[in-house]
Amino acid sequence: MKKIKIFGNLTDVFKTNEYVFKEEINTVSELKEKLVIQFPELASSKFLIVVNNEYINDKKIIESDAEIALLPPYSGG
Amino acid sequence: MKKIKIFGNLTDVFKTNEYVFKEEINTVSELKEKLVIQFPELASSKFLIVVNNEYINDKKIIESDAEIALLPPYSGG
Amino acid sequence: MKTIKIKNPFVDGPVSLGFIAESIQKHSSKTQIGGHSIFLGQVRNDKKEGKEVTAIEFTAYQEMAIQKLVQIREEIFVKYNLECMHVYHSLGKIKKGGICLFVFTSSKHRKPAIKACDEMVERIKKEIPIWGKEIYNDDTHTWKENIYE
Amino acid sequence: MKTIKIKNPFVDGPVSLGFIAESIQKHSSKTQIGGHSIFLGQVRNDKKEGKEVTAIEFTAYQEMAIQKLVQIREEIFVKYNLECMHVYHSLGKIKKGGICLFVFTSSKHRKPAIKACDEMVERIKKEIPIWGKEIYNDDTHTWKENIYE
Repeated sequence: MKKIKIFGNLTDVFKTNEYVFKEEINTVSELKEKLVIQFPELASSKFLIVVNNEYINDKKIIESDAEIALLPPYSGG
Repeated sequence: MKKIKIFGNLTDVFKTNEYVFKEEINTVSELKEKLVIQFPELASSKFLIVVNNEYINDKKIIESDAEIALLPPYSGG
Repeated sequence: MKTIKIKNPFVDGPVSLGFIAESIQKHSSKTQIGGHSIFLGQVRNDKKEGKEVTAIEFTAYQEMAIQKLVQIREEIFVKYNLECMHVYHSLGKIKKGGICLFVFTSSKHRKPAIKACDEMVERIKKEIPIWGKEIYNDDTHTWKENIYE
Repeated sequence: MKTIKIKNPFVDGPVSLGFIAESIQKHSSKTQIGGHSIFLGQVRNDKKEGKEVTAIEFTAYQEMAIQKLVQIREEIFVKYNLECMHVYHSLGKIKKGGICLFVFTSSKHRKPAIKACDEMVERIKKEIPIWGKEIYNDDTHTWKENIYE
């Protein structure tokens, strides 16, 4: 089980700003695949997945206690 | 007789900010020549002569009621 | 090397005028400064399809945002040899006309302060995880998109 | 075309903080504005040969200065399609740490405000007949020279 922080327009898709993801995943690319199955709208959404505040390689293993966040394009200022 | 407005570092040369010029002159170039005779330091000073707030041609006649000013490089701000 | 204060750059609600005035005031004793550059972002009542923006609600991925802001601020501080730099961004709902971003740079001469302020504003918009939800007068919303020329 | 107010840009003594704050305040009702850019020139205590600047005394060829300022302001206002633009410059003796120049530009989007403010400051320094007399702590003086990079 992983908690994923959701921001910006993606909160309209997930209807929450912290989504609990129950499936087993190891990498960012696996996470992406499974999220798109649950939320088909994500296929056409622009966003980055960051792990512990960093952009990481799609193939890198996500540690079990890592903080995951989905970040659509920024619009501060 | 003409009153000439003096600004910036030239006020240290003329010791005034309004210099009364008594000689007869017709053009800016004549004015320059005669001022340099009275104040030799002007030969090495950078300044513009403006007439009625405008830079005018050295050869143009200065009207009798015109406002004349000597402007060294600006240093506002 | 100058010390760079790590303060919380987030402000709940609009950046107040009193706060801006106080920030300027504090610099009058720093007599090595010759120029200050300030940018203020103000919530604009954009009009779209017959409705208009009445407020923007800002959220941030705060931990990441602060980490990035500190890093960018250090880069710009050193690049332009600044004397001072302050950055504040609003969170929560800011009504139209409210100030949501305050960037304040100071240096010996004018040019570094002006360039640093401009660059900081650009980098905040591009690199800091903050999002603006534009709320319309009919209670619908769209998500703000930043434009880069 | 927007009207350009022809106000006296000269202020006796330093530009006060209250005045700056009030100027910003007045713009919160102009909700078509998205960005403000402000430049503040501050009297710096330059050090030369063991003495230091304690004040700058500004004089201007006022009639010509106002005429030029109005003309430059109009050019920049139109060039950047500004919403607002205010310019104030001090006359008389301004002590170190005092604000002697206040340029304030506002536009729908950030970039025009920032560019217009920068350009106005440059043009004021280059094209407006104002002179600064730097007064030292030993009562001697030199005449300020503007530097352009």
